[in-house]
Amino acid sequence: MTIDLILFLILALVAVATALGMLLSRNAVYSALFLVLNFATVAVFYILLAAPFIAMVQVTVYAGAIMVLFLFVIMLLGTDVLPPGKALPWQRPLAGVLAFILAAEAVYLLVARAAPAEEIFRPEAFVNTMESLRVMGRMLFNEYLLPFEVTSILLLVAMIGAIVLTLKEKGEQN
Amino acid sequence: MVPVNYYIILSAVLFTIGALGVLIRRNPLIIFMSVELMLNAANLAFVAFARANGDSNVAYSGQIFVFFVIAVAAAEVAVGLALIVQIFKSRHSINVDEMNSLKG
Amino acid sequence: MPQPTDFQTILPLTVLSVWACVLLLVDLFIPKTRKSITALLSALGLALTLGLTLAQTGLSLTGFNGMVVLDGFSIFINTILLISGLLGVAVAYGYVRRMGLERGEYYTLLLFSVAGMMLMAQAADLIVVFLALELLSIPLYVLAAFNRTKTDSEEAGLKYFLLGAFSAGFVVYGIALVFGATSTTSLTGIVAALATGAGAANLPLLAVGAALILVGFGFKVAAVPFHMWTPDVYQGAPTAVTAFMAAGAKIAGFAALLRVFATAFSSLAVDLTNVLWALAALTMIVGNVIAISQTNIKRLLAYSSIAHAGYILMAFVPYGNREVMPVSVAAGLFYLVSYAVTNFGAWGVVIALEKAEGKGLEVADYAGLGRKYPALAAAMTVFMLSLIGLPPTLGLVGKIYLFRAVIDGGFYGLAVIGVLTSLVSAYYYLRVVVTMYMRDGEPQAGREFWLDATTAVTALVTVIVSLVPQWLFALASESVLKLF
Amino acid sequence: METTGFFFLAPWIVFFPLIGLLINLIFGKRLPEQAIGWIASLASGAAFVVSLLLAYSLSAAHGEAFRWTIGEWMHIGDLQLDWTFRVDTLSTTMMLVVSGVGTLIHIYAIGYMHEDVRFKNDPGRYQRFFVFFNLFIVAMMILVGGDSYLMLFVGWEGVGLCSFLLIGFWYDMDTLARPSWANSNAAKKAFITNRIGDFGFLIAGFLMFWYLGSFQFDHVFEAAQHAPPEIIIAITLFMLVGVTGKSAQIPLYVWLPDAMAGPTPVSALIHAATMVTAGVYLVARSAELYTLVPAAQYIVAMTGAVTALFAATIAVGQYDIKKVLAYSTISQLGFMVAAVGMGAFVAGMFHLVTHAFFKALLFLSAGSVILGLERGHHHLAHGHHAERGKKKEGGHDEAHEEVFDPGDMRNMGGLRKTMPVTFWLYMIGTLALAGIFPFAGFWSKDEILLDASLHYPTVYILLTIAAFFTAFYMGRQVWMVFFGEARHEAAAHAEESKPIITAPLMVLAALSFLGGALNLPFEGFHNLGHWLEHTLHEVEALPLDLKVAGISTALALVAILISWLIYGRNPLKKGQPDPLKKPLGFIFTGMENKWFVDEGYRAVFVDRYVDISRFLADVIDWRFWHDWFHDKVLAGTYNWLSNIALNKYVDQRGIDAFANGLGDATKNLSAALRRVQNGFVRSYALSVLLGVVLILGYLLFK
Amino acid sequence: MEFLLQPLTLMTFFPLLGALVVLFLPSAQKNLLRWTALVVSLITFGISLWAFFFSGQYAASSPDLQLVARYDWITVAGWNIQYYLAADGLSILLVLLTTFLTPISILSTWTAVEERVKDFMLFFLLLETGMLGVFVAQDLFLFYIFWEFTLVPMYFLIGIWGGPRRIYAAIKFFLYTMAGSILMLLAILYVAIKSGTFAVPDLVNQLPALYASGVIDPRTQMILFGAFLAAFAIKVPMWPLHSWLPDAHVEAPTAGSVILAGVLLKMGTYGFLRFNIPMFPGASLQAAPWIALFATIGIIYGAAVSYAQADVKKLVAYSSVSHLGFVMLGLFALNPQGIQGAILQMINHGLSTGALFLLVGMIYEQTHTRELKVYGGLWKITPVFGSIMLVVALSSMGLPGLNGFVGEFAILLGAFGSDAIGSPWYAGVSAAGVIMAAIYILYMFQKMFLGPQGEIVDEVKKHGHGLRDLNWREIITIVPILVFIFWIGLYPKPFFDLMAPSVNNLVAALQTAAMAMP
Repeated sequence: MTIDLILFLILALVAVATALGMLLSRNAVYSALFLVLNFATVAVFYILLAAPFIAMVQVTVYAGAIMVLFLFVIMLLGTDVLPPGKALPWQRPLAGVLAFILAAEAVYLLVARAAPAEEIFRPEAFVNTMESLRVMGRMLFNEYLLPFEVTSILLLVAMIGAIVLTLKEKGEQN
Repeated sequence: MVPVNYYIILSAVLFTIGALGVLIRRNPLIIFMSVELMLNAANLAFVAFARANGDSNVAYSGQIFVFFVIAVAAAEVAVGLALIVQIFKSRHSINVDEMNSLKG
Repeated sequence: MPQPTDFQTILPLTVLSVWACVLLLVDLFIPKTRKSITALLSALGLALTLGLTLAQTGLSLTGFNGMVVLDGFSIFINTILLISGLLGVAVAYGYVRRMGLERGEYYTLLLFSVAGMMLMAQAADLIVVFLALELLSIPLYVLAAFNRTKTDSEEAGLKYFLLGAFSAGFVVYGIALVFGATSTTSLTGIVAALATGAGAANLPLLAVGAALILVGFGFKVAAVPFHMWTPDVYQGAPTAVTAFMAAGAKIAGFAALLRVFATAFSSLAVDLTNVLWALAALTMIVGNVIAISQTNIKRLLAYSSIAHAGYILMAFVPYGNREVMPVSVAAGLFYLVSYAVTNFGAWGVVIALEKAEGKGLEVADYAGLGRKYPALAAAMTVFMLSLIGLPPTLGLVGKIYLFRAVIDGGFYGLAVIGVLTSLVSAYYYLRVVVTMYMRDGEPQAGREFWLDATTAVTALVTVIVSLVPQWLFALASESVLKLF
Repeated sequence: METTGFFFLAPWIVFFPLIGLLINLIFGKRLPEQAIGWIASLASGAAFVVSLLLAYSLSAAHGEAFRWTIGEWMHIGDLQLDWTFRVDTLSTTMMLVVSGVGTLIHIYAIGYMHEDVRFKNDPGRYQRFFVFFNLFIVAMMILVGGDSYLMLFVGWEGVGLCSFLLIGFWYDMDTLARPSWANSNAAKKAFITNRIGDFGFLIAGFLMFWYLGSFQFDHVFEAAQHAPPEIIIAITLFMLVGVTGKSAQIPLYVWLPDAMAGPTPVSALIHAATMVTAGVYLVARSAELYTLVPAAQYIVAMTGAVTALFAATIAVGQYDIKKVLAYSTISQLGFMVAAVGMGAFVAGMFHLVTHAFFKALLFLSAGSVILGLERGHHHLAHGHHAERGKKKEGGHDEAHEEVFDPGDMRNMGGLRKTMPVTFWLYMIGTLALAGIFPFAGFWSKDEILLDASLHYPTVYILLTIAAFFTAFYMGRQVWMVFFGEARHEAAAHAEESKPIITAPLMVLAALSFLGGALNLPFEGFHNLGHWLEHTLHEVEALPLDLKVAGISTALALVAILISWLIYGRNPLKKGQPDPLKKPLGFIFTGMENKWFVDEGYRAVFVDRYVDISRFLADVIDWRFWHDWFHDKVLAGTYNWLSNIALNKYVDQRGIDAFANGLGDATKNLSAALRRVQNGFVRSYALSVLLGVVLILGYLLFK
Repeated sequence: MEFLLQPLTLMTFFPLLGALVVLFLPSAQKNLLRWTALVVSLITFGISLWAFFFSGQYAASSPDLQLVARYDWITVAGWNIQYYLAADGLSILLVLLTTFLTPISILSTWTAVEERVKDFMLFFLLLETGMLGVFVAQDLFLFYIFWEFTLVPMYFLIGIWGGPRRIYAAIKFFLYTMAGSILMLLAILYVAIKSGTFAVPDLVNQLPALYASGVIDPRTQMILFGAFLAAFAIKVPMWPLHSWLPDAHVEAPTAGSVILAGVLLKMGTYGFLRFNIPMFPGASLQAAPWIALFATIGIIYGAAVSYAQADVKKLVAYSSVSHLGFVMLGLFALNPQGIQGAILQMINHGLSTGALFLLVGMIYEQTHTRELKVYGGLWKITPVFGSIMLVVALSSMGLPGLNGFVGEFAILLGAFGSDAIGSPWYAGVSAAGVIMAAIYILYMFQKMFLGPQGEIVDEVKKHGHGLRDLNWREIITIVPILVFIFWIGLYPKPFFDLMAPSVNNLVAALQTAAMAMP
């Protein structure tokens, strides 16, 4: 029972708890906030896993930009709480069962069937140094140039889409 | 030294919760958040796997993948939220259970 | 640094994307009443790209550190995709105006979507596959919801979007597992890893990852049980979009499925074959069976497209078997083409009969078509026959190729399911014909040149190529052989 | 073979009538009645001439059988069938009888039909009658002239067809000219009953081909010599089935009495003189087969004998003048069959010939009687008018007058005075039939009895009793018809027939009187015997046996005496029941009602067949197989996969069939299946997840 | 060009050409359309006669496939599909029957079909091409295409011009036939894969080797046989798969019924003759008793059921079940008498039943009812009609001297002594079917033409002038059939000569197969 392990367990606990909170809280705003917390915890994991850059992106883009956007929309639409619906009574239990089975399968897979390298040894080389950022930057524009460009197009398309969907045209009322 | 498996299992659990959220919530925003949670879980798994492997290139490629996933997520969010807003504008409700005029 | 060959690999793709971006800007200066210019320009772009693609015939390159490849297969697929794109523009041309959706972005998004599909066909790395998947999906989400005045359209958009994102989640997780098992995401890398046995310990991981990726593709090609979005989206989306979606998304999905599984996961065949078997069987059965009860032509065609996904899946079932594989996949591609052509034709007729207020979409509205618009009815009959798989149509040839492949692979049970379900399918396709010829009614068809042209051309192709199918099959099989 | 003689004419026995038939068929509409009749008669007469020439050339060739092929028929593998005519003593005998008697009856019919069509008020059918009549001659000639069993079968069925057509000649009425299905039913009955016989014939043919390797007579007989006897027995017995059908033997005789629905010439030619004797001819023709298997012979003989007696008893109880003759015919055919069964082929053929003479005579005279009454009735009708109009409706108007049956002996009486010629002719026929010395019937019947007495005592006894009955019912008939006084005005006003009708009768009468000369039982007088010997070998020519002859003659006389005591001494009064009714009681009722055999058959076979086919058609094929299984189960399955809306694409009746197919359970299933696609995005996601879980489950725990 | 001039190609596709012409004629010009169709079909008939008798390219004495038109069609990835037309003794008569009946049927529609004449003629000519293709195609793939192709026009003929329940009948006809043929497709593919060719003659030569070498074990052979059987048995239709027949026949327009009974059903029996028996001799020999059993049941059952029908067309339809039972019995007697009889009986049934449907249609045109009970006594009013009907009816009940007898006799004779069937009982029982045939045929004839005048006569009188006898067009339509009825009945030699060589070949092959069997 090492420090890391304890730390991991605590964080894991927090992550799961926040996730569940997101899942269960009736109010959308709370859900969003729980999710922010969850992302934050995950960011910590990234750091533990020696991925500072990702952790940073996680916090800024995810927890920051995206979730804020969510909150905006929630507030804007004022749909934080939906009236209780009675449709699909069997949906919840069924979903629960399926989810449980899925989790069980995953655990079984990972524990019993396929065990990746046991320990994470500690490579001194690139722990949270600027080096790693530089390397990744270089990689992004060499090996991963194409995906990068594609992503840019993707974002462009998304943007167009958003505009197309929301922009009110002249003479169009709804 | 925390075994990678733990991370993967955690991610699996998070993933499942996300999936569950998609299944049981009626608010498209929350459903959407759950999807984000799923992606997030996937990312965690990625980084963990990347870390598990000594080769730094591999490690980096994993992380870069995560980077792309986040970008894509952002793109999806843009479209998704626009869609939801638009729908709210036209029918003043976003309850997905009320969107079943197409069926059968 | 990237080499010129890298760009040569994705030349058509690049051109198309760039063209799309430029078109986006140009469109701003085209007056609202003259959007047909945008349509023509986009068609021009597609045509140009098509030209480039054909010009690449025979090339075999990889670019961007093996992220993308250019080979016979991708060229074959891209050609179909581009043609579908062109047809998509053609059927939309008059439709969007009639429905009052005429906006430049429509075509731009369509171009981007095509670009995504082409990328999917060329992708040689799971990252690219994933990005391509999104690139082709996001425009489709938007297009599905393009008719903002209609709540159905929005509903379709949202459903498509939510479920798409949901399935994308599985894909990503699947990729993650694959990465975990083999420490790489490039298809060749995976093969290598398996060969060296480095990741051999994690075959289960790999299998599960592959399965999750399969889910993603299954969703795109509308395979049971990942199909349920299809009818709703097809019905709700603007018909022109549906027509394009039904063909393009399927082609791209199958292309990726084929490339990924045939190259990277062929060693998993023992496990996945059965999964595919079950998927194919389920898809054929469910699709055809539920289709019987449909009275709305769009839903009917939606289920029929599900069913046909099942037939095409049959061709992939023996993908592990190196002897049968080339032929069977070639059969699959052939069927894909025949389906795409027929599909466009059928949707073309549907578009012709659809009226602004969404009327004319019930099968019953087709009564009397045989008398009033003999040509249109004849065309529709041809398409229905082709979908059933009767002479003299592509559908028959395609089915025969398929069943032969399946029998060749020794999957007699599947073959029997296939023939029986296509017997079931005859029932609901015939109902359309019955209504057209044997019931009296006063249908109203909107006629515009490009639409009629599409219908006519597809009908002719359906019949004529069925008489001389050899060259097409030859192309398909060559393109497949290039894969290995 | 040497082509001297007229053998090359053989096919013309068929072609001449055929030509006549074609002429009448094509130009009949434009020809006058007389012409039609005479063309037909000439055609048949020409056939008779040819037969004579053939017989002549045959005797010149010392009875050497001659075969003349005119064309190939069926050549498949070992099956080699040709259209070949066979001219031998047996066949020529038949040809002569057929064409000879046939021609006479043709001539008779010229007059008879002329009146008949007018009484039935449809002159248009005159032509049709002679077309059919010629057609019959054609078929009959093929039957007797064929060189193989199969060609014989062609004629065999052909005559069956003609009998169908001619029995149903007045297809739209019954014997009393009232609109009804009766006649056509009778025709149908005849054809179908015959077909049952033909079925036996066919089976016999199959056996013959596969075990004796051919249908050609000589080959068959040759092969039969060294074939397993049980096969021969089977063949001969199946043939017997055919015989019972065609020659009206038990159990298939029932059609013949009904056949009297046809015009009298038809009854005379087809149902007395020629067609019904085809069975006898068949057995005689197959002599070489039968002689191989005594067991079969015995069965044949018994069949004939029993039939002879049985039919005779029925004849006693009949009132219709033609019905009596019909049963007498059956009885006489029984004699012949018994004869050929016993192997007394000559006797059989001999009786066949004489019977042809006197039975034709009797029928035709009966016809003349009937016409006489019709004429009488006709006169009355002019007395009280509107008769024509009634006839237009087919003489059907009880309100005006009870329907008059010109064939009912109870309406007759005293015709001796009004129709003298007919009376005398009838007497000759009667005596011949009763077997009174020296009429033809005496000799032929006597020869049969003689053979029977020597070989088959049972048969002998049966036949003798039958002979007794024969004399009795003929006596009864004569007394009832010609003696006493008229029991109906029509009889009182009856008129004698014209010469065209009576002339042929006289010829027949002469033949009936002298016919015996053909084969007298004295040394050197067995002409027919020697003639036939060329074809049917080992013929035993028996001398006259006074004991047998005496007994039979005595019995006949006694019978006639009894009949006089009952019917002659104090004739029947109008409306008085038959005097035998009281003393015999239920027995006579049985005789009257043909021992209820028809009713029995109807109850046991006919109705059952109808029921079965109805059941198969309605219940099994339609309700169960078509409606239930196909429409409900198969189509219904489609439906629980789909929903009711679908049915508007299936026509109305389809809807019912389909909708009924949906039981509640299936309805629920359908509903459930539709509920899956419920439009809720969350449940769609659920199905996706379900798929994932299942696939993973398979991959992990397979 | 030379490709198009081959006799069979020309014959098969000439109607298609005609269809194209019809397509571009104005639909208002009804008579023009009728004449065009008639002339086209007559020319097709002419071509077929020329091809077989006057072109000098067809030697009836040879058992081989002749008039061969053979080109590679689809040869890729181990496929070897050919455009392969040819004819031999097994098919020539059926081809001629088709080309012979088509003009007659078209002639029969002259006044019967008044609406959408254009479509009608179009479909009819297409149908002819399909049927001819089925009979001359020697490549399984090509055959299958023609086979399925015939479905479509017939489906329209029933569905558009049929009776009140036409759509139901059309769909039923379509689905049932397709259900069978689709299984056959699998078998075709299997066989083609195992032997690498689709060409029937090659298959017939190669398959025995495969059987011998065990590549295809007896069980598989039986399954393949069964798959083909499924397709053909439904088409024939063999009892108990006949349920679609009464519906199709009753609802179809006259011309449709004629072609359906005359030709389409023969496609099934021909299939047995051309594919099942030569390709799977072992299985055929094994299955013979069973098929004989079902054929016998069909004969008796069909005869019994048709006797209980109140609807003339239905009666005739069920009689087809009985007649085709005879054909099946003959085919699987697997000896010369049986098979030749069966082939001839196919023709006979085509002529007799075709004629029956024609005649029923002619009277239906006037009375608009098929209920037997309203008829009666018609012979008096329509003598010519009655007499012709009589002849046809007699030929259909197998009266010696008419065509029906020759076929049925040969069949029964063959079946009686067939080693393959192995028992005379089947033939014996079937012979009883001859009696039952007499029963229902005479019943029909009596109810329509004999007996007192039926109410329909006055019924017709009420609306305009009463019943008329056949007019010249109708007589011309029917007389050619009568000619053949007598010809075949009295002098069938020419017909037997046409088929004999090929049949003997087939039988010889079967004997060798029988030797090979354990």
